[in-house]
Amino acid sequence: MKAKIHVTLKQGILDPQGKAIEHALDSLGFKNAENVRVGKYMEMDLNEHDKAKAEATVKQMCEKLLANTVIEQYRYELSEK
Amino acid sequence: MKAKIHVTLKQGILDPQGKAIEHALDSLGFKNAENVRVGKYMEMDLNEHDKAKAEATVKQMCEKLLANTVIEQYRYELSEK
Amino acid sequence: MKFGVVIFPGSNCDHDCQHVFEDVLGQQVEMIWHKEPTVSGLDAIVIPGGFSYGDYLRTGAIARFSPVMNAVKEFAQNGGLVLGICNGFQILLEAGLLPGAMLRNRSLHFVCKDVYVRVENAATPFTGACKPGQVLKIPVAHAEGNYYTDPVTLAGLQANAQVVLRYCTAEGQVTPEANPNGSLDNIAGIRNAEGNVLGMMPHPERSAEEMLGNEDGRLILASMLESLRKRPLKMVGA
Amino acid sequence: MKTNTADLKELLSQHNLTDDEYKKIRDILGREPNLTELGMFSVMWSEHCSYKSSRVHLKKLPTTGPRVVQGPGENAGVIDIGDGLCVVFKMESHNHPSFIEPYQGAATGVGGILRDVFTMGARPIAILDSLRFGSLESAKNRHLMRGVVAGIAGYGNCMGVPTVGGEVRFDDIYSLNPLVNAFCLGIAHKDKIFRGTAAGVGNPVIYFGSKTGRDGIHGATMASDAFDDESEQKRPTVQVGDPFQEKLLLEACLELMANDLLVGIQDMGAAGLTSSSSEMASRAGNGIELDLTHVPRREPGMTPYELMLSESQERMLMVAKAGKEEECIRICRKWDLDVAVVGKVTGDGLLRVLDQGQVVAQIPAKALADDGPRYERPYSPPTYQDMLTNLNYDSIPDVKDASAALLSLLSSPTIASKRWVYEQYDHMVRTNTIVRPGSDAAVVRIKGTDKAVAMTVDCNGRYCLLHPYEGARLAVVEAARNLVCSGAEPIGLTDCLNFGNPERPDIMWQFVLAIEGLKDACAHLKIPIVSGNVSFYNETNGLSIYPTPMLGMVGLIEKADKAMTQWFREDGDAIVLLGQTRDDLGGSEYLKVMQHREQGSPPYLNLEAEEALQKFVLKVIHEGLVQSAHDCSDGGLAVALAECCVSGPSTPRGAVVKLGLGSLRRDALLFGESQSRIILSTKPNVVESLLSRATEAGIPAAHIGSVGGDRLIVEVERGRLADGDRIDLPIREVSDRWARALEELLSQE
Ligand SMILES: Nc1ncnc2c1ncn2[C@@H]1O[C@H](COP(=O)(O)OP(=O)(O)O)[C@@H](O)[C@H]1O
Ligand SMILES: [Mg+2]
Repeated sequence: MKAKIHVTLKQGILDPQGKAIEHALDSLGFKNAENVRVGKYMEMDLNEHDKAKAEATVKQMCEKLLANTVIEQYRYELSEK
Repeated sequence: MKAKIHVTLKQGILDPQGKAIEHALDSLGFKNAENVRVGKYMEMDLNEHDKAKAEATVKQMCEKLLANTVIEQYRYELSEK
Repeated sequence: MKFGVVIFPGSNCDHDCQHVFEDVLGQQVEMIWHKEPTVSGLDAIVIPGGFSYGDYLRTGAIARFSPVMNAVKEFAQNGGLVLGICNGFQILLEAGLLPGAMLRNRSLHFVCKDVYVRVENAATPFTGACKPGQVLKIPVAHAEGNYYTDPVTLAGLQANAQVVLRYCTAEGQVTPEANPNGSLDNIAGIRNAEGNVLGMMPHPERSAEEMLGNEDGRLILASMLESLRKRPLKMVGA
Repeated sequence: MKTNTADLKELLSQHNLTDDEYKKIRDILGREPNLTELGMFSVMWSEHCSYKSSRVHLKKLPTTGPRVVQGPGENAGVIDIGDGLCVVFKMESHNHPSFIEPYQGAATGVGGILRDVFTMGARPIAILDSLRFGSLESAKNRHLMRGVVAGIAGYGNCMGVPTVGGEVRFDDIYSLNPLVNAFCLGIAHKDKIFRGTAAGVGNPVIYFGSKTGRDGIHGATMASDAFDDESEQKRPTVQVGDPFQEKLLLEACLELMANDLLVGIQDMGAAGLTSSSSEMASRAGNGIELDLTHVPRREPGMTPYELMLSESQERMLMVAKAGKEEECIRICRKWDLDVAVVGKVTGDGLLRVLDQGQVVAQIPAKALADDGPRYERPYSPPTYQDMLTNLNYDSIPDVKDASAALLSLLSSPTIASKRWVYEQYDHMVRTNTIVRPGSDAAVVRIKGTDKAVAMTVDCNGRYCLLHPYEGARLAVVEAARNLVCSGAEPIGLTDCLNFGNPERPDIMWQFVLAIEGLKDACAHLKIPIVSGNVSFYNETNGLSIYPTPMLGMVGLIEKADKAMTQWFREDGDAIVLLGQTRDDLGGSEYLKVMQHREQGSPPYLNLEAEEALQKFVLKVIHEGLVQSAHDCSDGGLAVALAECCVSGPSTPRGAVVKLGLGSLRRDALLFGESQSRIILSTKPNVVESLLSRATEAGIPAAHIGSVGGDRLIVEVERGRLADGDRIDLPIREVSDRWARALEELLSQE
């Protein structure tokens, strides 16, 4: 299966990058952009056809490695390749 | 409107981060993950209710700033807040 | 000669460049704030290293939009010498003054150490004082020095001798082990087609004084001086 | 506060306040505090901010001297180096945050110490970091170390301040309490030192830097809180650093200061607005009125409690000269900083906090900043102390294979090259680093003068465990020796005292003895302590770290070209050992690595002998008689010799050395950590005069061998030679083991 994982900063955690991008957009004349938040997006192929198993694996991966759950939250989607 | 933007490395461009994660996953015992690719995910609020206008704006943002089309490709979705 | 050193928010080798041109090479230096829309009376412009705009989004991605960059472009189009060091190189890439882009170092780590580079083209305003194939010891300090460009552009760079510096061993062998960041073809520095714009990852300003244990970088800066002296008297941008 | 006793108890424990402290608060206010006020007291009276357990002892430290411009009490210490210039330096811990989130914890630690230094009017020119982790065999510890190093690099590199040195040691005791201490040094003009004072009633109080968010609320109390497994819940209090913002803040500060606009300035560290405002007011004997309405906010709906306690990073508070507001605001805007006038200096000594026209808190500033509780906590030696020190050496077989032992020591991460660490730090930016990481001390030149400053951070926690008093003295002399070997005269010291839970008499005993040791050694060597920091409660589930009084020492080199390095420079040079080798195996790295014992008494120290040695070495270095100088520390003589051979920038050099055994054990001679020993290399023609001058100065000195060849050979002379008496290794192998060990340990997944 194919896994698509989004890792984003938790609410209220400072996002320096988002802040800088918002500032840059503004000075480029894109005045109407707000609350820019930047996160990570990951794709991978999983050698696993059982959806439930795949889910469990991806969740583990996020908890263990892909997301820093101290400051980040994650969500994922699974799809057939 | 709310814009969700994905910026990923073009196919064929080596992704050191993806490689590293794949390797780390492997040594953590997640043997069945492959082709890990890492990209950026951005969310923002747009003060713009006309979907077409919003589209045009986001496209511009990506072309001008958010993606470096030498190495990256982008895609975006727009939704009502 | 008068060198302009551009200061972006987050530049941090600006003082080092000022020091090396003023105190070591005895030249005039004008510090240029990034909001300046024009420059004048300069013989060359240096875009120093650092973390312009925190390197957020992509290194150099935001800095390239600073007003001063239009002036730099114009200066370059009129044949003025432009040297981009480290973050300055990355900015020149994002600004389209040089082809290609930077990826994260293969190691994913910031790397700060002396490396060796081989002068692949000694017939540029930035390497005139070097012998062809000469090996220079110059430090690098970056996390995104992994140069990339598409095969066609790369072929073009090679064909036009636009690859000016390549990472090599102390003996001058261009090997994967000698490459500190995984850059394509061991590229450490490239010039534009016209030859008046150079981007390089290593820091010549950090290796231009005996007290710092290494003077090889000085050759790059001295080359610029030399070529400016030889050049027909026309002050670019003036 | 209208709360029944049950709720009150709950509330107080949430705020780490005792009933007595609460009573004291009531007496000060003459009423019940409201929640905001309770929060403000809790952070200001936390161990971290109030030093309530340590103050009575810190008072004993020597803090004065002819060069001292500013001792402890300000944001950083200041020492005069002549030419109208001063060095401004301090060391800070960020241990708990780094355990919870290694990257951000370490990064914000660096951000904090940088602010402490540039707040004083200095441009930071060097960072050093001192780290302690558990064994790298554990994946968790490797994760911690990778994150911490990346965090320090991420912040320091972006700021353009070189990280030029540091220290990393490993012991399982630090597994659940890693130590992350950061040192920063800056240069300032003697007549342009700024202090955190709110002088001048009516002067405007201006906030600038980042917006305020809900970051690190209770961070200050957390930092004074022993860990337990529930610490997980405290996680969301971790702050995120923005080094780019801090770089702008730095440049803005220096521009503000250059323009003669300020009365006082202070960064918002732990306890943010509360500490900066109350401390500045208290120092000036004034009050401050803050109107939260004007405080720039990152999030809607923040309460006064949150605004006053937030530890959002990259924020500053300044008291401007009346009428200079506009100019200050213009400069801050130039650097894209948020800025707002948030209050004024008052004469009533009160910190008065308004929000939307309402008074939401009103507390005497002095009560918050200076009148916190003081405890003379009881102390007594732990029952296990004798078990630690009493070691019967006859029960330990002497070294069998000295070559193998040396290789094992060189690949012990505490001794192995730290290249993997410092190559991730930009240690060259500012083009002042004339001795890079890898020698006994880092040396940074001061442009526009002939001078240079040398810096080192040192502490052997194992020595301090075995004998806190001796351990502290040994840390002082090693730091000084590292500076002297670099050609520098020690001129000042900052400390970062990392200990366990001070409410435990055995921990308090370690602390009190360590202070005594610091005091005696510094007093003897006449090195003033001008700033510092105490980090208690480095304890998890009742297990405390080794007492670790980390020291950051600064030395001055009048002529930068006299800077010295530790590695051999030329084949044929003579190798000279200064100082006496004794049976000092106690607490050695050798016993730990080869015998798995962390026991015995730490090495013997005679301060007179140490002082004589240092004076002598400094003299001969300045006379230009010396090619290299390296002090013997972890791993003893054999390891020090190996480091002389392989730690240089060029290819390794071999050496051939002969040592007399006398009545010593072989392992003690080769690997014992006797103090007051320095290895010099010199041109052969000056050896004789050097030796005789050493002897005149009363310093044991021996010509033990010469540089050259492609092997490291150390022979131990006595009647006949047995195998174990000899170290004989290809220098390449020595070099590779030492250079690669750390990287190999860390590259395990
Ligand atoms: N965390 C670190 N960051 C930067 N440099 C370091 C770090 N740890 C060690 N070093 C450098 O490695 C060298 C050896 O360190 P150390 O063994 O502690 O020296 P010494 O024993 O002389 O105090 C020193 O130059 C030191 O500055
Ligand atoms: Mg040393």
